[in-house]
Amino acid sequence: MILHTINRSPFGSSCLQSCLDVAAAGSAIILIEDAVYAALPNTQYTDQIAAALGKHKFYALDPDLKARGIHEATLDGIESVDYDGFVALCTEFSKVVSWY
Amino acid sequence: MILHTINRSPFGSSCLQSCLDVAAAGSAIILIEDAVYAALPNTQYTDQIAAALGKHKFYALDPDLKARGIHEATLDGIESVDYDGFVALCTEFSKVVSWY
Amino acid sequence: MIFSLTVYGAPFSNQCSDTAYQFASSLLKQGHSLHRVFFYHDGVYNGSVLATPPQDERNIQASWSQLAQQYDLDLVVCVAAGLRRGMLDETEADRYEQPAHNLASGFTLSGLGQMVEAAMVSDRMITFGA
Amino acid sequence: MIFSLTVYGAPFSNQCSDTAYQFASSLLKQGHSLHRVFFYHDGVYNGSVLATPPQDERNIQASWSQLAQQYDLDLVVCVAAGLRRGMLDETEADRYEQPAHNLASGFTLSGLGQMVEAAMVSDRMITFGA
Amino acid sequence: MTDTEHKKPKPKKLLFLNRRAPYGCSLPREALDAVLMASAFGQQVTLVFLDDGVFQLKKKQDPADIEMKNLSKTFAALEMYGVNEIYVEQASMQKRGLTLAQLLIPAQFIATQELSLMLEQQDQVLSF
Amino acid sequence: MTDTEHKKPKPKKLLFLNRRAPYGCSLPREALDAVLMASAFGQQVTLVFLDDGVFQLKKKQDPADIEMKNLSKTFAALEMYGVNEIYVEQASMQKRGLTLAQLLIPAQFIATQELSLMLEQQDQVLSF
Repeated sequence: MILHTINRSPFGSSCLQSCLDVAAAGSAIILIEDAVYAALPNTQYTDQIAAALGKHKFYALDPDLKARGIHEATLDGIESVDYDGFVALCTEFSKVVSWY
Repeated sequence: MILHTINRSPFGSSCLQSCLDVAAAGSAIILIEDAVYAALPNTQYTDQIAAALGKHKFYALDPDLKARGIHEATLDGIESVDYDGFVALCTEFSKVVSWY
Repeated sequence: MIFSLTVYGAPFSNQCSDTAYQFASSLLKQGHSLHRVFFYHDGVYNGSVLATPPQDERNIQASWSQLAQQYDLDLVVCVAAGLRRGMLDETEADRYEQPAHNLASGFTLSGLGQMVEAAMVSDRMITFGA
Repeated sequence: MIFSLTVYGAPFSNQCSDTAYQFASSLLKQGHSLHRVFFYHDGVYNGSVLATPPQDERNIQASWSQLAQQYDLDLVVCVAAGLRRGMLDETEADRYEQPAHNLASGFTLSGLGQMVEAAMVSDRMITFGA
Repeated sequence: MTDTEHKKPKPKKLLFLNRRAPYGCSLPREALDAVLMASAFGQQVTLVFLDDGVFQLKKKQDPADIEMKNLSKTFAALEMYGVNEIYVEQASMQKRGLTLAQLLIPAQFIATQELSLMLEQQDQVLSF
Repeated sequence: MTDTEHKKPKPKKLLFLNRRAPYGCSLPREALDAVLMASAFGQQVTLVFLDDGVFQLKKKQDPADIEMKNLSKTFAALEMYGVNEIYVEQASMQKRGLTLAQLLIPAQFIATQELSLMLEQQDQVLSF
């Protein structure tokens, strides 16, 4: 299965939407850089992400959440990982596809 | 009144949407670079642009339309201008606001 | 009418440098005045004399330098943004003991004050963003 | 496991260079192998030795060069993308009669074949886009 | 009035329109440098945060792990520089689930239509 | 079989995922250079155009007035280089009002779900 990375904010770019459309059930998604804003609760995109949580395992890069001041309250079901965890995920999945 | 410039494709970026939200009635909008794709007929955004044509005068930069092979069929009501026309518009309106 | 332009994108990678250049050429041909072009963010790369595109491709830096000579333009590369990105003139290269400098003729390194001053004295300040 | 990375964004301007660097450091610390980092598009600017950030800020080029020395890395700046953007080593500067060169130690200029080869021999090829 | 004062140009109304999230790209930080400079030049500066730009003012930013400088400190300095006209667009905040209490400096809500009017009243609008 | 052939690594399945419109940014052109190189290296290349990437194949491109090189010519050369696996995502085309007849080279429609499967079957996916 594939690990998808997304690095753009869902509010400004269609990246997340495209990734969600194309990612097969069971593939995982890691939010990095500005894409970590997709992990916020109570936003325009929360319902969509929450729905996708049943189809994909979601991760968010913790250093990016922290930098942006949003690490304390992210959506349930999105797991924080550090750079080591990001690398580990890349080894666990058979391939990495980047959306930017 | 303001002349707004937009240079991003409406399909990938929220630029056009933000500009349409904020631009006052009577202000003009010029589509440049990848934003000229907003001038295409029969797209996801055609209705929205067509509706906005009543509120704003729309222009599209002809060299950018030509480069992308879409100068032959653009939405009615969007006027093509060359770089000289773009400069002229900047003098006719009292201010230029860029969306990118 | 007095124009000033700001350019934020890297040449070749992003079209905004091209558009800004075409816009500048057009306004000058029409007899308007171009007070300053201020290169900021990745726009600073427009001033690299080391840009070496293939012969049959446009050279944006060379086009700017030529336009500057023809119309006596003030092409300013922001010094703070430029230093971070490796855009140096001889003075800055010496000051920071760097092995080379790469700012093309026709461009000058200067501070953000030049951007604010341009906004103050120009009738139209136009941002070419990336 | 054998990794290769591609980096497409300019340093400082876009976070992707930072993320790629942190990712590279982490995978090396974990004992994985990094076959190559290929800098393409605006990523080529990562190799500029002239980058002169303030003392209290990160210097991405210097970080890459240091990592390259520590782990004997292959940091490749695409020569075609680099030439267009003014990234030259001594050989290319001589060839094109340019007044200076700016490629930092630890980086080499080479062709796109290096990107393809990396995709062929690596277990994971990861794009850090801008 | 001295001669020097006579020669001083009238302050201009400059509005900085900030639409980008912090850290992913360096524009927010470069915009802030420009704002401080405009204020130092005695211009009438207005700062507006729209779209992802509102994230620049989120509390509790800590970019130590990504080795960048904290933008928050510079925002805190704005008042000292006499920059008091700071607005966040209301719809942008709502779409992102943000409230004024979550912002690191006092900012005023501005409605989309008010922003339209405000843009018209400026001498120049600088987009970042 | 000669020794040289023994040493040759097996061709890899490389998929190039193109999501950007042409001319506004140089990624499409740089992607194309990489595709030609991968093909020259004897790899199994698949080219997929998704989102604004489908605009790269629009007929009648003429960037003379913006002083850039026409991408169309290089696309026309793909067949000569043996690159035949060229797909445009159907939904992306529809959202943009494009039909296959408007494209400058023969390309096949691919449905979103087929693309999901295709990605899984590759050795590497290179995004542009």
